[in-house]
Amino acid sequence: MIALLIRDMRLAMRAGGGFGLGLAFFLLVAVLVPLGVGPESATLAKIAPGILWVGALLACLLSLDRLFALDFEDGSLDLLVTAPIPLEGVVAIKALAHWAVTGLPLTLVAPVLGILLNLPDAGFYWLVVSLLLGTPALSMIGAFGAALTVGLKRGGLLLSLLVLPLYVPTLIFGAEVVKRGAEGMATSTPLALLAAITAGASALLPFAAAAAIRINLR
Amino acid sequence: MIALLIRDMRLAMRAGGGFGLGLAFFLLVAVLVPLGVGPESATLAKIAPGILWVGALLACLLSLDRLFALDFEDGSLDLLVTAPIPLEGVVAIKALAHWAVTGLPLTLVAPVLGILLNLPDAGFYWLVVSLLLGTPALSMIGAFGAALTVGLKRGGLLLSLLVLPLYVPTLIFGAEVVKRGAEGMATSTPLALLAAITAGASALLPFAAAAAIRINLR
Amino acid sequence: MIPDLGKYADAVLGSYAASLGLITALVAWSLWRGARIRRTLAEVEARAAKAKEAKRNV
Amino acid sequence: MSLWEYANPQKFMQLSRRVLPFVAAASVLCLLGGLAWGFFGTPDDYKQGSTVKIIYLHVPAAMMAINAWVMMLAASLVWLIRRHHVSALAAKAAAPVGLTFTLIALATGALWGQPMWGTWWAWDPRLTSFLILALFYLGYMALWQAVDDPDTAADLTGVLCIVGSVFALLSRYAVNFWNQGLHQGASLSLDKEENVADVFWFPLLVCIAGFVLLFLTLVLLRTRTEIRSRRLNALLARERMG
Amino acid sequence: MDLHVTDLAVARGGLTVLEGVGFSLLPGRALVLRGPNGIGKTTLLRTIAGLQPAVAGSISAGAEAIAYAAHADGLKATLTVTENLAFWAAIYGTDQVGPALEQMNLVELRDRQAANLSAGQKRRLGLARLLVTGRPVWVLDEPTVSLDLASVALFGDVMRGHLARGGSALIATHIDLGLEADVLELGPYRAQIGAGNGGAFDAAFGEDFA
Amino acid sequence: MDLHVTDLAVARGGLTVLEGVGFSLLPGRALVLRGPNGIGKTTLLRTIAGLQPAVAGSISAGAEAIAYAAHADGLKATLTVTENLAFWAAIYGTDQVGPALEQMNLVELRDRQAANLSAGQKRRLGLARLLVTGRPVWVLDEPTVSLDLASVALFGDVMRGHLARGGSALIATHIDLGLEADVLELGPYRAQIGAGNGGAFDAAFGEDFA
Ligand code: HEM
Ligand SMILES: Nc1ncnc2c1ncn2[C@@H]1O[C@H](COP(=O)(O)OP(=O)(O)OP(=O)(O)O)[C@@H](O)[C@H]1O
Ligand SMILES: Nc1ncnc2c1ncn2[C@@H]1O[C@H](COP(=O)(O)OP(=O)(O)OP(=O)(O)O)[C@@H](O)[C@H]1O
Ligand SMILES: [Mg+2]
Ligand SMILES: [Mg+2]
Repeated sequence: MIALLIRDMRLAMRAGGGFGLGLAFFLLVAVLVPLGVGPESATLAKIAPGILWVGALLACLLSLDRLFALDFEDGSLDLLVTAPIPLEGVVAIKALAHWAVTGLPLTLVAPVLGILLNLPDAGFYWLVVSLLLGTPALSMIGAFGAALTVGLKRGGLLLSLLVLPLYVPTLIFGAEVVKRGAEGMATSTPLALLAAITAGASALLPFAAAAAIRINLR
Repeated sequence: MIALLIRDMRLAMRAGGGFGLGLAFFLLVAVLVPLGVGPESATLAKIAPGILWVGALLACLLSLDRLFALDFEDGSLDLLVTAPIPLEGVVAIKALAHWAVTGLPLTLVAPVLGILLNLPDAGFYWLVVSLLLGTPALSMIGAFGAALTVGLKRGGLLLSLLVLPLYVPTLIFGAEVVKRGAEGMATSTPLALLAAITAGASALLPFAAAAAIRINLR
Repeated sequence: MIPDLGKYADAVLGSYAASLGLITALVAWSLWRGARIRRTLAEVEARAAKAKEAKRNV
Repeated sequence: MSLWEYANPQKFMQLSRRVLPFVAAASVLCLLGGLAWGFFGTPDDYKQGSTVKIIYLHVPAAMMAINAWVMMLAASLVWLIRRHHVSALAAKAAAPVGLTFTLIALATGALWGQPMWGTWWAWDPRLTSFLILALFYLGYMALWQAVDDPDTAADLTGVLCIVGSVFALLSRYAVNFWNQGLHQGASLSLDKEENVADVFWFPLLVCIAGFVLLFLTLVLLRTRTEIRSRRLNALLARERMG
Repeated sequence: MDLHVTDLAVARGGLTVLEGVGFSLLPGRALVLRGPNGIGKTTLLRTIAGLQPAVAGSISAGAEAIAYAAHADGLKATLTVTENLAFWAAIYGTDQVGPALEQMNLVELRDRQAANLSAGQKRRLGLARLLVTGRPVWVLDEPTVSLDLASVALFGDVMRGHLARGGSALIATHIDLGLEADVLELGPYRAQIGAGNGGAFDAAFGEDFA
Repeated sequence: MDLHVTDLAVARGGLTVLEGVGFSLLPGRALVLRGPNGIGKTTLLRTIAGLQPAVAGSISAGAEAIAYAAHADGLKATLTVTENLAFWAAIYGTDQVGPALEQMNLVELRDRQAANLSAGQKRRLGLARLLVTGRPVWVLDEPTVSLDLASVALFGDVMRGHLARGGSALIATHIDLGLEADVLELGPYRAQIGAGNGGAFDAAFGEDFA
């Protein structure tokens, strides 16, 4: 299992592995939105939590279609399914690797983009905390979506359509944490709900995703 | 040439062609942003022009990787290059077909999403006009990006990185038109610039894109 | 005939028009698709029966 | 004879052929009757004026939009557990109907909101969760479309329906939380007891019955089509092989 | 580890392609499956490997005894030969990368990225994976595609070693591997088109109900 | 339309693979290229078709005279047989879909989506495309892959018809097509690794400048 984690992370780091592209996309969204919305800092400060969360979510989403598709295309997925490790474990590990090369870096650079978007000082801490708690759920839910669409030709956009509605609760609670944090209000309720979503998704979705992969392979 | 246009549009409409997915993505962005930013209609009205333009741009972007990649994979691109029509024409036609199945529908549904985002009444007309003028540039610039990345495995995210910076001027002028229009100000300057970008991109980029394809194929 | 709807006539009539339009479209589409599938199935069914017949006679 | 017998496509075709005309007739009767009664036969509300007539479309459509999803969830579970083809196909058949009802609820709501709240759209929790419901319908239908093999498609959409239901509930809760106290006060939450008097209530009941029957009619009709389409595709595949 | 297949029917794309397939594979034996393109060899092997459910019949060996090698090799282009192999060794909990490299003549290429291998070398690496699984029953789908003669001979030696150690192998192939093996012609098991072909599907949708 | 190739050198991935290739192809003649895998047949044909520049040497016929058929068929899975063919006919400004369908025995399949064709049928459709181009010089890369014997014979007839009409053909293949054709062995033209191999690249970076 650890071998799988190492392999997936190594593949992401190697040339063409796509590490960094998610980050770059996040950065681009954070730059484009002020360009579209206009430079008033009060407006930007107000929408910063939401935009940063939406950006993180889209960046996460766009790297998802590689999650199982590459393994499917070169035949590794067949071999992994017949290997002596449970497919649920494979899914969970792959989601974890995805998080480690996407969600975690996003969390770490988010404060920089917070500066770009005039996020109030009090919000930075909560931005990092909420992303740290929430992005694992994004990876796990995304893994489920990727499992549903594995094997479909160019499933990328369909994947977005399936996954984005599932992201709604995570997004709402995540952005809410930052918004409240930035305004100095209590954040414990949304934070707890965010944690609950992550925990629930990590506990249950691997089973659904593994089932979807088995269905898709047969 | 017309045969190519018809073929591309027909392919987009057939099952799995991806028509409609761009629209769905646009809709999703328009829904997600308020969920992240919060429901206050004054804030939403302020950011609506920018968000709608960014959403249209992302929806356009995400359907780009199919533009040449599918033809490359099944070998049609080789055959098109050796066919008795100029490759510049092929690129322009394919960009046109992309616009017809992506940019045009986006323009048509944009007013509905304008309602969702509380766009001021005066802005609707300008939203449609600016998108109508600007989305052809998005398709054309995108075709150039797609030509640069054709043949790369899963070039999708890289394509985004290459193309998004090129989209910046279009985005700025496009959103500016809507913003000014919504506030009842004069829109002629950004509108003229937007038209100039579209005209320039359509006139020059086919050559650059055709060159990129030739380089990628050899 | 139509009751006086006052200043809200647009909203009320618009609602009825939109809803009935959507319902009509859905019903028409369902019927059309149903008829088309039914027709093609009959065709293919006939073809399959003929093929079976031919095989039996050989 | 067990109820599951009707999950056999042939039994289902026979039964539905007999039932369908009656259901269809009843739904037309109830819908036209209820809507005519509501439109022509009820007074204006003292507060909302004639817009109250929209209720006869809005409320039944909103109710059935949710119920259609619940029915799809049930049918998906039946398919995944008992592998009855009819239930998978019924779920597939119901999705566009549910989506249409959702769109009707949204459209009538928007048209109602313009005179009542002065805006077509507000990010009220109820409205927002309906928008999200529409997205779920879209994704579900897109997945059916995208997968070639019908059994695979049924399995995948079944899994999506179950997971989606959980997340739809979560979203509903999240949306409530998100907009709490920030926007829209009492004007939104029109209480039935408070606002809907008997004059409005009886025609509304007839309309609700009409929408339920319409849903049944359409689902039966479309399921029949789906069953035929399954057989059609099987025959074509066989032709290709032989 | 014995593999007994009884009265097996397998389906692809909703249509049964083979039915009534039965054979036994004992330790130390190899069985070659033969049949024209499209008869269902791949489908049969995938079913035996546990990747898809059987329409009817039974397979005695558990999927845990089987090492499956498909048309595709499952190699990662950006990993080196050793990294690719070590990954699968770790997954299967064995530690035989060195011997596997030697037996498939890959020692010189050990630090080469898989992307820079020729098609035949890639295939050799794919077959070396079998050696690190440590599993007794090999289920192979056209293992010698794109191998040249020398490599086919090499693979023959590896296979004989595996059989001598009490392993067994089920191989779908169009060419002669130079192995002493039983042959199963799949022609007679081709499923009849028509009645009963669709299994449970036909029971439900078979009759006319237009 | 004559095709004269003189002293041609072609490169793939920055390395010259063939050099000094020369031949003439006259109307009514077919020339078969032979050589082991990886020697550079595909590269040579792509260069002649105008898809990539030559490292050295000249090709007399303009790319406008050439109809090229690659390993891949360039078919769209969701279009029908007729739609696929009509598209290429429109691109080449000809109108010969009907005869092409007949000659490649595709009439029965005309309304079938390309996705539902077997591999051999797909290949037949790919070859029918040549007939609608109306071009004299056919440049074909392994045209008979996955065709069965009957279809190979059919293709042979089509090819003879093309030659009889004054067309010519340059064919890379491993099998015998049953055509009366000249054969060019590519072995002797394999590029020497070392001095001068990189062409312009070597001229610039070739010397030691450590
Ligand atoms: C796009 C906008 C709207 C949407 C999506 C929407 C959605 C809903 C939903 C989901 C229900 C619950 C149905 C049920 O299950 O009982 C409902 C009920 C209702 N809505 Fe709307 N609504 C919208 C706009 C409006 C507006 C503008 C009004 C009037 C001012 C309104 C008045 C009502 C009333 C009176 C009920 C019945 C209350 C009840 O039975 O609990 N709605 N709507
Ligand atoms: N998705 C599908 N839908 C319908 N039929 C399919 C599908 N995929 C494959 N088939 C058919 O199933 C049959 C069995 O395919 P399979 O791959 O098992 O053949 P095979 O014996 O392995 O052939 P080969 O020797 O070419 O590898 C073929 O006739 C093929 O046309
Ligand atoms: N991207 C690349 N970089 C470096 N070398 C390459 C690249 N692609 C191909 N080659 C090499 O170029 C040579 C010529 O390839 P080409 O495809 O022309 O061979 P071929 O004669 O057509 O072979 P086949 O008979 O298998 O079709 C091969 O030795 C191959 O290894
Ligand atoms: Mg096979
Ligand atoms: Mg070649």
